Amino acid sequence: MADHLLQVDDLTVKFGGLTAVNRFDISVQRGTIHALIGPNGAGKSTTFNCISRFYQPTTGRILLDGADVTNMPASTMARLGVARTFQNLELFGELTVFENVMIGAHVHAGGTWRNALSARPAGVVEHVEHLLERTGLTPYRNTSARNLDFGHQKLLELARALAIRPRLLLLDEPAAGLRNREIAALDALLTDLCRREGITILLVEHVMQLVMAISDRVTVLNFGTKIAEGTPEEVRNDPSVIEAYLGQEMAHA
Amino acid sequence: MRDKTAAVLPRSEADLPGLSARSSVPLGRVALLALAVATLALLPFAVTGYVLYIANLLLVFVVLCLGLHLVIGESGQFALAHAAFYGIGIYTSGLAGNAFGWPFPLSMLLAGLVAGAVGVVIGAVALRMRDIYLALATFAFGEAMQWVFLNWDQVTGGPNGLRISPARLGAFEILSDRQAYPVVVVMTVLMLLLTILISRSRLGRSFRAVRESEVAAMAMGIPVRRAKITAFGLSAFFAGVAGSMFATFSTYIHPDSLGFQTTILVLTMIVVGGLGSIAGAVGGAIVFGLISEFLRQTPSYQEIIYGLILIGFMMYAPRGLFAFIRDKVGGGTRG
Amino acid sequence: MTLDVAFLFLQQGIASGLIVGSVYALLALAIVVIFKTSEVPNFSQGEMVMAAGYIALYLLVFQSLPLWIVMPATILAAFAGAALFRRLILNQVARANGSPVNLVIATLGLSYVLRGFVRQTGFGDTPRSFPPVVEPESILIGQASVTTLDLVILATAIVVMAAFFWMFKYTKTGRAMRAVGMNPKAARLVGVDLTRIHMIVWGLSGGISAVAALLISPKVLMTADMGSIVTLGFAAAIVGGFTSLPGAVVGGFLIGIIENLVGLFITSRAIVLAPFLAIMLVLVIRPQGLFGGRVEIKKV
Amino acid sequence: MPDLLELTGVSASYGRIQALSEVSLRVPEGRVVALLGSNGAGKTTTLNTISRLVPVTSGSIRFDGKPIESWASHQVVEGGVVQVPEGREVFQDMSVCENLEMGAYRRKDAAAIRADFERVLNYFPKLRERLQQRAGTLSGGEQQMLLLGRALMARPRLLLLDEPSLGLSPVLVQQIFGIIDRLNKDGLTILLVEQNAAVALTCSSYAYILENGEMALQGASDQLRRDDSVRRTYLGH
Amino acid sequence: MTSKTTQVWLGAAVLAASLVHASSASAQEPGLTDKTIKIGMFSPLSGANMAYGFDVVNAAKMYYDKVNKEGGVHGRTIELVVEDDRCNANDLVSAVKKLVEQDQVFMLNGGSCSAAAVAAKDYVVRSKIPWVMLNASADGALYPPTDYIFGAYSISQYAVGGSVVDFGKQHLKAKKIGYINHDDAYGAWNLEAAQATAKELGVDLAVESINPNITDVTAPLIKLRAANPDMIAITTYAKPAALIIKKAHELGITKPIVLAVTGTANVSQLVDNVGSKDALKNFYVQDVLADVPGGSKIKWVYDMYKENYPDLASKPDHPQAYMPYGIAPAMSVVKALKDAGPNPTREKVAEALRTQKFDSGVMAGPIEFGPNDRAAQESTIYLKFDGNQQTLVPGSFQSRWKYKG
Repeated sequence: MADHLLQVDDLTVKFGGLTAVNRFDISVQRGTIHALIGPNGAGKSTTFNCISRFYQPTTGRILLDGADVTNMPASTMARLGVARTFQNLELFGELTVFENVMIGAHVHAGGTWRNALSARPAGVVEHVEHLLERTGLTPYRNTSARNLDFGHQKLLELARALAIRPRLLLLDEPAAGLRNREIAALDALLTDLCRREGITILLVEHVMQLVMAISDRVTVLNFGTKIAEGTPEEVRNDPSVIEAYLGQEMAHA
Repeated sequence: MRDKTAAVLPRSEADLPGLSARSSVPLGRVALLALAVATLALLPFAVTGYVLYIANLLLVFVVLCLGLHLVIGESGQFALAHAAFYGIGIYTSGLAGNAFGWPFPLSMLLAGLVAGAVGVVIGAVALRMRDIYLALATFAFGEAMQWVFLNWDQVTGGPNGLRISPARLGAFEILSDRQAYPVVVVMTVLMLLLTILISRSRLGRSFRAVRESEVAAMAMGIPVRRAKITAFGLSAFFAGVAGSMFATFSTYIHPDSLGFQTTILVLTMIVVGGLGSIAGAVGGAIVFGLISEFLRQTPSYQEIIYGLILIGFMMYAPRGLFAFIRDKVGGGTRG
Repeated sequence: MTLDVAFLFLQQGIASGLIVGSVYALLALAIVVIFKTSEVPNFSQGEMVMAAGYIALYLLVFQSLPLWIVMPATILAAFAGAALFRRLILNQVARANGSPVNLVIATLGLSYVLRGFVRQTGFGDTPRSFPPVVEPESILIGQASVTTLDLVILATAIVVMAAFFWMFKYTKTGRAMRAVGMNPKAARLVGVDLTRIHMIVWGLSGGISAVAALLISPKVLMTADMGSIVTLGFAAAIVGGFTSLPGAVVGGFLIGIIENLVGLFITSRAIVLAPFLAIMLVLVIRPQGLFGGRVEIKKV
Repeated sequence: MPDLLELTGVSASYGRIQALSEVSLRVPEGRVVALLGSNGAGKTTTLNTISRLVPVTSGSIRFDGKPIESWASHQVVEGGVVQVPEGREVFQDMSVCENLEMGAYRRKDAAAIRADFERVLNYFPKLRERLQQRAGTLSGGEQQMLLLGRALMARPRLLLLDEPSLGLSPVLVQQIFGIIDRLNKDGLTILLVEQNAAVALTCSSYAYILENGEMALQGASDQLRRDDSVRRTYLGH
Repeated sequence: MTSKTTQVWLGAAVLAASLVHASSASAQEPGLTDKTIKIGMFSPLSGANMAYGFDVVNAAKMYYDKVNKEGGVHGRTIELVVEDDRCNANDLVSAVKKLVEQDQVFMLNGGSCSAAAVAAKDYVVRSKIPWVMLNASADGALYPPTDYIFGAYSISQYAVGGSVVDFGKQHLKAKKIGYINHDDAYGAWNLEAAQATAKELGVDLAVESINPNITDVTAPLIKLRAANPDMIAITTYAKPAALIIKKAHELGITKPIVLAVTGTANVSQLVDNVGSKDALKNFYVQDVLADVPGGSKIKWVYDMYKENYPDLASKPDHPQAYMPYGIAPAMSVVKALKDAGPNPTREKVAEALRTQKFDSGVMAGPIEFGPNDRAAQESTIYLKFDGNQQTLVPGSFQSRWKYKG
């Protein structure tokens, strides 16, 4: 139990009459990279948004390190060490790259007025600079986020999430729209974050090249239901998975 | 509103004079700042009390604009009750002086705090709404407050207006615009510094984060609702202080000048100056205030000219005066 | 207050409220139709009413044209003026920077220009009115006293609203307007010319403003500042939900009745306050207004 | 066979972000051409440049030999290029019937419209049952059918289909693609954007694969179906 | 860097300028030369309230012109500096300050908006500048009396409200009066006097206060009808007044209606706006001019206007209704300057004003100030008006309100 940083029990989400997620379970082990995959519209993002507390599940329970967070407001999750990125990029567009990451570091500036009013709280700036360095964004430090190219915007979201110093990093399609070269870099970065810094990562992803390369464990959703779970190798060869992705015909090609 | 206001806002930090994160501060900017300081310092020696009255009024509007900038420019909340908080500030400090003979620094603080407190309460209710509904709710509150000013005779003097006794500090009494000017300037500079401080701080960043993307702000651990209410309250605090500044050199207040027109005037100033930048708020107040005063000399056409200026700005300089000048003069040197 | 008096007040309040309310409803309709299709609260709506009123006054009183020419001419002029403003001015503003606040300030600019212009003509000082369509004769409905003119106003407003709803529901252009309001992208994909629709919407809003002007000027008298009456239209629109056309109509009648009841049962001083209290109350209790649409969850 | 649609070196951008660079593709008359790629690759943007919702920064778009890159969106529809957008872009608060009528917005031939109305209802009998229902209350599959029907009401020569299988169950996907097949057989040219590679490659004759706004791969569909790189794109093999 | 030298240069210039400035100011009375005397005027010349001031200023101007043509005052021609005060407190104060400090006028003759004019009170008193108002009643600036501020040349609002009640009691024998006023400063002042007068005369008042922008007057009138008064007094502006008279007729109220001077701006337009002469069967208007507008006693004013402003006179609505009100204040200024002698000072002029008394021939009563009284004109006359004819009601009627300082 204790080695599961995140545990989701019996999660069901209904929008109106539509059941987007149906009695879904997942356990994410501490210090691993866990991927949640599935075809478009399978309910991955809905699940993801429940875990990051942006949607309220209809029923079910979400445990973080054993503590029930099912009813926590989304803004508290950051303080509990849960960081997330967004599928369709939610950057602070008009703000500079530096400011974007600084906002990520907010939870660490403490709650005092002095800290609130201080432009450069001690220690935080160094950490931010470090993250910029690490994601290769230092040259764009003073550029507005919306003026970055897509790949850099993705990296910026990641850097911003890392500024929270998360225990659990929730990534919503981090590789979508990236070039191969960029995906390789992301691969290295995520592996490094998990293996060297022990950050647990749960990612929703379509780019299988990345999923298969870095995940310790993969859970497959289709039509709101879990259809498979296992190592990348197991999942890749699971007929129901192949069918879900390529369709019946190609599965047998 | 489908188009987010955010999309019109210029880069904020780099726009503050002298605040650019780059180490080399442009010389032109230093010169401009020096010129501004020199003008403010030397003005009383050069001009008549009339000009100082205008200067005082403009500076009050600068502080009003800074306040509205905090809530609209920084945190992207369309609040339209600024005149009401301004009025609360004027009446509070006026009454503190009239009835209790408080020294003016104290009544200024009180004015800001009372306005800020009302702002927090109203904000807590109004900020459940967004966009047009927030704008309309605050508009309605502003109108209701003007009615209160007009009908709460015992406190505000109602339609007779309120005579404000001279601001005092010990034996010293402010009896002219010349005497009030240093106080007004110091307060303006203080409020400007406070704005810059807020804007550069964690607090300001959280405002802008909320403005740019509420969901991302939430994901970053920013309590969005509290941030909005704080911005709203601060904005009201600024308006209250602006009101108390007005009370140092003005001897009279009437509810007529505390209506929606005033709110719209302040909004126009920050939009014309350039929404989202402190320089825009300050510049908009001064430029637009001066335009308004100059227009007084051309009575018959002034409404038409005023309207045409607004339309012209929105058609050809939509990002405000400063962005316009920068584009025309700078020739797109920014990357 | 005795029960008799209270009952009389109630009847009169509702009767008078329905009559002025019908005009507020028209104004609210003019505001909402623009807001629905372009999300701009038109701050020059009041001045559009005012300008239309003065066009009618000029034609009727100073050019001595007959009413049957003046009415369509006024409505047409208002239609054309509003449509042109949208096409020539707002299009450029939207192109330069489509932010709503910029559009709003441009409409504010128009309101100053129109007011200044009317004052410039010299007509704007004395409150004026032009001859009413029918001689006002008093009639009692129950114990409530109304006039024939009141009934004509109410009837005309209802007919105009019905025509408007019919157009919105059953004509091709009306349907295109609704489509633009619901989903501008989908509307473009089926071939709706947004520029043209926006022009027509503004034109219609101008036309309704003209009708409102023709109806109310015998009742509230014209000055260059009569545009402030549109505040009540705004209040009606907000109470109704700001994006709902039926809401605007119901809101208009409600505001009219509330105004009168507050005046009768509380104090005349609070008449002007009543609409704002109604706005605040509605927004606090039901932020999207009585008929406003669902608040959508932002997709992340 | 002549090309009904031809894109040559089309680039487009959102603000400063380049969304498409130098995209070229051809859709021969009477064929179904598929445009594939992962999320964010620029497929929808490509359709939107053709529908003139997104401005083209360089390159040319020719429809039936005529350059259309400077047309307005309503002119493109009138010209016969109609897009079926991704997602649920129906007119939510209109009835199904009104939605269909909106499809014929640019047409004036009342009799032909009525005939097409019948034709569409024959394609989608489900819609006939729900003619007076509010479109927003339809299920996902029904909305997708409504979108198709609405587009058909414009009497298109070229249909731009954006992810018609999105979020639909396999049965529904099959149904939709069955209809697409029928439409094509009835002579309609289709440019199909899909993530579901298998179905897309089954029903198309030729396919393009976009990656990061650039054309990465193209070829006859049955060839691509056997291509390992396609498999890799979708399964990471 | 050049900006530094620029600053030094600027600083020096500024200092020099201020010195020159200071020396010229202390030489003699400001605004006064051997040949000229400078007077500052201000009034709303634009915007919503220009009807209250634009032509009033023009009237005063033409009177000053006439004086100048006749040789001026003690050989000095009167020079005018005119500012727009937009009828708004902040702008009015900035106009006054500009006139006094920038233009260095000798004295002030301005103000058409009462609430706004009060804003300049303290400044004028502190600066010890004689200020003769135009048509502002501005009782808030007149009470408590000061040494420098003189106003209510058309009439004091206190007199307006009080005299209406007096008229109701004396002439119409009313025991209960329905009284409609505004919820603004005007309304507050006239109501105070009306209540004082009613109390003294033993009359009941049923009061309805309305906003000047009211669009539907049904509610207040229904309430008044329910109170069953013997007459209705209206002290509102022209627009609400017309609405009320019309609505009263529609509601079948046949009791006498008395309209105070605030609403009588344009009686022929009033008839148009009310729409039916039947509504005016039992209708009286209060007036403060010596004659009906355009009547023989004040015809010269209208003739003079046509002669001086032919372009304006050809526009609709001109001269504006309040135009003649500009004459009496100008007369008062000229008379005070004459009385102050060939070497006038501000103090001497203020002195002269404090005891001034003359008959303008334009206003209903004499212009008269006293030891505790800075309101020039307190007389009203009443005319019965049937829509065509105005018939003078004999006698004059007074407010019983007295300032208790």
